[in-house]
Amino acid sequence: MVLDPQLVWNGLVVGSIIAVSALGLTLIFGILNFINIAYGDYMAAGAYVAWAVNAQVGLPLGVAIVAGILTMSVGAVVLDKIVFQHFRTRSPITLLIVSIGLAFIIRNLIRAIWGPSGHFYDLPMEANPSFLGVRFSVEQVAIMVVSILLLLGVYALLRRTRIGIAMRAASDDRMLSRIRGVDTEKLVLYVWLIGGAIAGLGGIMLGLDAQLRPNMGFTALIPIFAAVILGGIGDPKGAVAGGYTIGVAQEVSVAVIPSEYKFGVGLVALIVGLLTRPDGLFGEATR
Amino acid sequence: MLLELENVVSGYGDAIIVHGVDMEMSDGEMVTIIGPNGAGKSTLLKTIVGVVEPREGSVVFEGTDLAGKPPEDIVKHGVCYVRQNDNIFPNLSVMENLKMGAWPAEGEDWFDFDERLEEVYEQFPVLEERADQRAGSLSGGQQQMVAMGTAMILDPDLLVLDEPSAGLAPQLVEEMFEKIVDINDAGTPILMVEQNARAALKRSDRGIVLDMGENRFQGTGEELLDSDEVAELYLGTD
Amino acid sequence: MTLLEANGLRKTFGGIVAVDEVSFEVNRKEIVGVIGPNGAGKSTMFKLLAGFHRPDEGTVVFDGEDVTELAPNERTQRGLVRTFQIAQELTGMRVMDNMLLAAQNHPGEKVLAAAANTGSVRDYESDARDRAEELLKFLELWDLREEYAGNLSGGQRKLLELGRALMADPDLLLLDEPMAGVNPDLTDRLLQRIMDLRDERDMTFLVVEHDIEAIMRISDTVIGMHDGRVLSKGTPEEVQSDERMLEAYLGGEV
Amino acid sequence: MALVDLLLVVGVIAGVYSLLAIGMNMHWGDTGLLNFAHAAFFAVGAYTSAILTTPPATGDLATRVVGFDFPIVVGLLAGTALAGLVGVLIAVTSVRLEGDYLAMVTLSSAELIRLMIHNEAWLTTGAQTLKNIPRPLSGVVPVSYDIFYFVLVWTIVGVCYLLFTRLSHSPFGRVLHAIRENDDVPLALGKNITVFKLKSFGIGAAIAGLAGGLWAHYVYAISSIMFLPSITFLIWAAVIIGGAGSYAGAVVGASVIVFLRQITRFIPGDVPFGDQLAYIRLMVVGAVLILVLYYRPEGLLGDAERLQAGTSE
Amino acid sequence: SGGGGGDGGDGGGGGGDGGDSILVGTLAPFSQGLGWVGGNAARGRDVALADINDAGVVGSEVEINEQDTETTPQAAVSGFTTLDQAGVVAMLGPSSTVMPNLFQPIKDASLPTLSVSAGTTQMDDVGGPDEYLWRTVPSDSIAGRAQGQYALDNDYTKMAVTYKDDKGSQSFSASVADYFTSQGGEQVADVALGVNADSYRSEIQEIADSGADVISMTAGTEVSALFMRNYLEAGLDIPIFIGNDVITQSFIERMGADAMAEAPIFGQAPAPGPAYDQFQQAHQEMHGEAPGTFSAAGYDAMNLIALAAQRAGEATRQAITDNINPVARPEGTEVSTFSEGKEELEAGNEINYQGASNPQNFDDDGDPVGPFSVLEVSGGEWTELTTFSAEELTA
Ligand SMILES: Nc1ncnc2c1ncn2[C@@H]1O[C@H](COP(=O)(O)OP(=O)(O)OP(=O)(O)O)[C@@H](O)[C@H]1O
Ligand SMILES: Nc1ncnc2c1ncn2[C@@H]1O[C@H](COP(=O)(O)OP(=O)(O)OP(=O)(O)O)[C@@H](O)[C@H]1O
Ligand SMILES: [Mg+2]
Ligand SMILES: [Mg+2]
Repeated sequence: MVLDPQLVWNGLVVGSIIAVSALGLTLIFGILNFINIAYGDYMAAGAYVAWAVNAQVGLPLGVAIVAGILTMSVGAVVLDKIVFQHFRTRSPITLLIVSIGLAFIIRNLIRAIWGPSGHFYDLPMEANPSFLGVRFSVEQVAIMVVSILLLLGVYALLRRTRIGIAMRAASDDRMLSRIRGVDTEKLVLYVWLIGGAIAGLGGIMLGLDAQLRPNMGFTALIPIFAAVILGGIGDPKGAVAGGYTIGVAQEVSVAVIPSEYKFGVGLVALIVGLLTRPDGLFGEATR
Repeated sequence: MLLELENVVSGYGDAIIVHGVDMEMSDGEMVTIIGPNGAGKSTLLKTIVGVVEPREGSVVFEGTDLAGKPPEDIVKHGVCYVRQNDNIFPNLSVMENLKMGAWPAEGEDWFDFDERLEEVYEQFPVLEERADQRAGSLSGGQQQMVAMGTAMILDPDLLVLDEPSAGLAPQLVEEMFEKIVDINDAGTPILMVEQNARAALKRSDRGIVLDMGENRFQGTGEELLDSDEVAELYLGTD
Repeated sequence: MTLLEANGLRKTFGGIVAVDEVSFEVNRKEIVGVIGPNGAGKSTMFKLLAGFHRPDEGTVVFDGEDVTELAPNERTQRGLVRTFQIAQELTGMRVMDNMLLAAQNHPGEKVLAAAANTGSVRDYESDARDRAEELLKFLELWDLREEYAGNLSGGQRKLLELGRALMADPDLLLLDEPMAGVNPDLTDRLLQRIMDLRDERDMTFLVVEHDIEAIMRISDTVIGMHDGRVLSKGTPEEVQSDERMLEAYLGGEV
Repeated sequence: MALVDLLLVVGVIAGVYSLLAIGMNMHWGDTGLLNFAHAAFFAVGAYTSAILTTPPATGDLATRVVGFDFPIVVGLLAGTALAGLVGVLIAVTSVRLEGDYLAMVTLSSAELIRLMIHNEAWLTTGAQTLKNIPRPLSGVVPVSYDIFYFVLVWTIVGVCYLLFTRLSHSPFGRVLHAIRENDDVPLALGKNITVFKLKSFGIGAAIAGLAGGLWAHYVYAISSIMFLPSITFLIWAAVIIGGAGSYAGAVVGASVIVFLRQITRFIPGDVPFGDQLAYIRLMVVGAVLILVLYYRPEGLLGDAERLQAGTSE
Repeated sequence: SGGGGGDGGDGGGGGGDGGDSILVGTLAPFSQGLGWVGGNAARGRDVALADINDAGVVGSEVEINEQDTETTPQAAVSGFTTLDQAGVVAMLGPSSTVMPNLFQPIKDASLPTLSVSAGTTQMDDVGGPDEYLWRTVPSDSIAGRAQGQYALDNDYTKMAVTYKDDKGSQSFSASVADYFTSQGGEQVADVALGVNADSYRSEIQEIADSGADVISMTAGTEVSALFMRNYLEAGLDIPIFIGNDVITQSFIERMGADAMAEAPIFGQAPAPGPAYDQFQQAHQEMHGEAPGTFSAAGYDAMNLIALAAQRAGEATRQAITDNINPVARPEGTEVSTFSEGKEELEAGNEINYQGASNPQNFDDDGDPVGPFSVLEVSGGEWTELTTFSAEELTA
């Protein structure tokens, strides 16, 4: 079978969004060591704030995007102070359950404020240009470029900077890193700032390419987690590679299997990947 | 007085482990704490470095009361600590572990990481060989060396060691004690807990025997070694 | 006579050769000490013997049977039991339960028997408790029997680790640095106990230990390792006076 | 209908969720396995029993060609067994994975199973509802049917509670606990940890399957959207709120969650923001969950001491 | 658009507190998958309620107890039981998703129920007074014919059918396809749309590759919006039919009126009932927005319940059940609001309620049959192209 280039392109776009979101998640996951179910709802919140600024207040999309990202960056820190901080010494599974509670609250708050039905950003609705037989939109190109830049930036942050090393150290053993003099609370703050911003960005990308729904982030979670796990927890380059793998696999599969099993493809990719490469695509999982 | 503990009481949850310990250390001294398993030695050290918060009493270091301060602050006062178990970051490379040791000082102009690194490598050449290996995959003794190296890299004002010789080959035990003595001679005061009691006491200025969370005996290293009572109760047959 | 046989064991990690061409035999009722510098490959060899690593080359023969392909638990069931160098306590289980866990062939570990709580389960359990009590008293952990293992001090954990292994009633016990961090007084009594177990219960021991005095005192045979290889093997006196060993390990002084 | 009838219906739901939580507690509380496939086991039990006890579907959109009309007992037993088997199958591939990885694989497997149920219409009626599921002894019981079913479900909960508590305190449970704490240790002590994990997974999944069967035969009709991952999350919340490791806690946790959701149904519509009532209800549920965990770290009936062991430094 | 239920204090209400008031339940999805349905229906209901409470039903006020099904059967069962326990005399609301779980409980509780959104063909042979069950929206099996017929009339022969991968949409698509192929058309693709997907581009590609000359797409508002966005992006010139869920003003606004007008997009929806214009105006006044999908059905259901009670002279479950068909079916004076109906009834006349969504002439299974329209967007509004009468569709 010849790969349809359009399907591959579609997959790359979906993959980019998964990859960016997975990057933020793997960062938070890496240091805080728990599965943050509310992450998807952070994404949604970022997307909705940007939408409100764009469509309701009427500011240009660029401004709206920045506003959405900043809000979630700060928002993630605030939520940490209000909620997660009080559970710092608890087991990861308790934190997971707490995040389920938080996810419930955020998602329904979004519904209460912006209603249950979906929205689009204020973009013209028209046929996309095509290049060599592949249709693409400007937003899609931007999404791909940003996702690659972000990967490089985060990778450099973790491997090259001392903050990055400290983040990984703290995820290994929080008390020991305090003994070494690391103010882990400050570290956690940075991680939320960065992770929250990336979540917001991921949500906005999703909204740009698809649509805003109150549960848009929650339903994106499974492929995002799959990407994180497939890439190896705590390995940013793995998360990105995992994101692309799952995105492309999902979209390309439509040509060969019934589309209702599209979601299943990513999951199967994950399961197979895990069973054959338990330390992630690059074998650099921190756990 | 460099370090002054007064009536320190601490423990975990409902259990009080250290029942009012008084202790003093002057600058430049090397002090060894010995005692049976479960006596509260590690707990006392943890209390000094802020890992466990004292319930009562004061821990005055260079004139500042450290009681109640978190460990990340205490290390900035120059107190470096090597704990008994789990004393490395297993998923970081050896080099990254060493970098973590230098955390509070990195970027300070008085601190030269490369120079300190040289000194650590000199003492533990295997660390240089294995600089990029995941620390968790090192042998038990190698891990202990990483931990020591990490604590030494800061050139601390007080080095607190919980059983530094545990798991080291005899040759290295000797070298380790020699190194500790060297560090001490170069002016760094050392407070350590050791089960290798004779070797440690032999080299220490003073020794303290801790039992059931209280200090039972204090004295110079020789005094303790010579005491029949201490020998019988804590040192075993020779 | 021969209980354990290592034939040409080799194990590498990436480029690091941790164990190389290691062959030796351990006789029944023998205490074999293993010494060697840090990183010599002692623990790795232990893991090969206990089945926690698969060798790249070589075989392990226990009690006449080639056990190289067997999983750790299968070796334990045959009487080959190990301890961990870094104590692996079961944090959230009480000291007593840590001990009882080690009982072998417990009928109550079958779901149906456990659900029915049959008489044989109860009998077996109470016998196990009696044995655990005796061991805990000896190790001075009896008062802590209802304590969670995570709350023990470093040395107490090592003792529990040892107690658990003894509880499994092994034919051959592999001890990885059992004395590290145990106070000298207790160390003496542990050593005595090991010798008693050999004499009275016909147990065999393979002990890695850096406490050279202890090793020399209890071992019938000593194996000296260096760089993954067996450098020297013989009576304690022979190994102690082996030039290469002196240089590599003992640092000239003892 | 009197309040007591409402309580009976809610009680039946609480009983079914309690069974789910009991199964989950064996996985997590006893064995430390992060199972996120519970909704799938629930679904397998429900669908198996439903397919076995109904005739093939007829009428429009009736794509289901499989159906047996067997007695309900057969359905329940088969559902229990098949759910256990599916549990073991999922576990075979993945129990050697650790923590979060296991969580993801099980969550993914559960979604795959749900996708299959949703799309293999010949077997399950697919996206359409599988309806007309019979109720056991319907029309025969002398008391109100809800009383009968309430007693039936809670008797089963009671039996399972006793059985699982006994298992947990038995030598079998001891090995599971050891696996939970550090699986190298039981391995070194001669336990075949893979087999123990499979047993734990299978037994817990089987109970979830039984819960599925009981649920299917109570609600007349089932469809794939009843088995979303949110059920799994809810059961996790129940186990954690009740106190991991405690079977009484699992039952209490499940009941608390079910009743909490029910109570929020009584929030009158004319409160401020009544327009947003549906959302506020769910927000309240989320907030209560967080608060319970904050004020009772070990859960309502969990063992605080165990939770603290070795962590106070 | 806003969220849920009642306005001005007339919505909601605790259980069974009024000796004087008549308690009517609303059990609908207010959250999760079909969360948008409940709000729309409740707003329509409240328009009827204002008129009903002005006039009074058998001398009392109607109060509403609203319960959320969360679009899942689990929650629907406890919501239903909550309403039953609260003592409601009738209930409106539930969607296809949860209906089969409620058939028996409704019968057991003898609680007359009018679904306002369940088009599923699984309900075709259930309903009527013996089962205490009606619906105020027509069955998909009838609706599907309108679409199929229009396509055939315009000489389309190869149809790609695509639908949201859930029960309701699948049911609708199946009836379109069945009719289309039974009349000689060919179905060239059958593409399910995953419910929470973030792109349907690959599915559209698949449809384009199938050689279809017409597409029938049925999905709720969310999936439809994204699908249509991807359809517009792709610049296909294959005409497309979209379902009645999205034949609303807000959908046009969301997609952009120009884009909707330029592309070959056809809508298909029940032709508005005789009272639609009047309802629409009242809705606009009360809520400041145009009615959404199922709002008119909610309005009709509320009116029918109140009229049935009025005709019976008492507001009990059985009395309402026995009087729904008499007030809804032909014979009698045609009325389109509660107050009109009450007047006629008090004058001793029989009535025939003519609804806003539909004439509401129930068949023996409690299903309404009515005309369907095919529409397209022009001038920023849905404009009727043709209408098939009830007779044509049931022939
Ligand atoms: N999993 C692993 N991955 C990579 N290298 C390893 C691994 N395990 C052991 N090694 C290396 O193999 C060598 C032998 O290690 P081993 O643990 O057997 O030493 P040892 O003799 O027990 O030392 P010690 O007395 O310090 O415990 C060491 O250099 C160690 O770094
Ligand atoms: N985290 C903890 N929680 C509760 N109790 C603890 C904890 N850590 C230690 N203990 C208890 O405190 C007592 C003293 O422990 P500590 O670690 O200070 O002993 P130690 O003197 O260092 O012994 P060792 O030489 O064996 O390391 C022990 O009885 C131990 O059981
Ligand atoms: Mg200690
Ligand atoms: Mg070793």
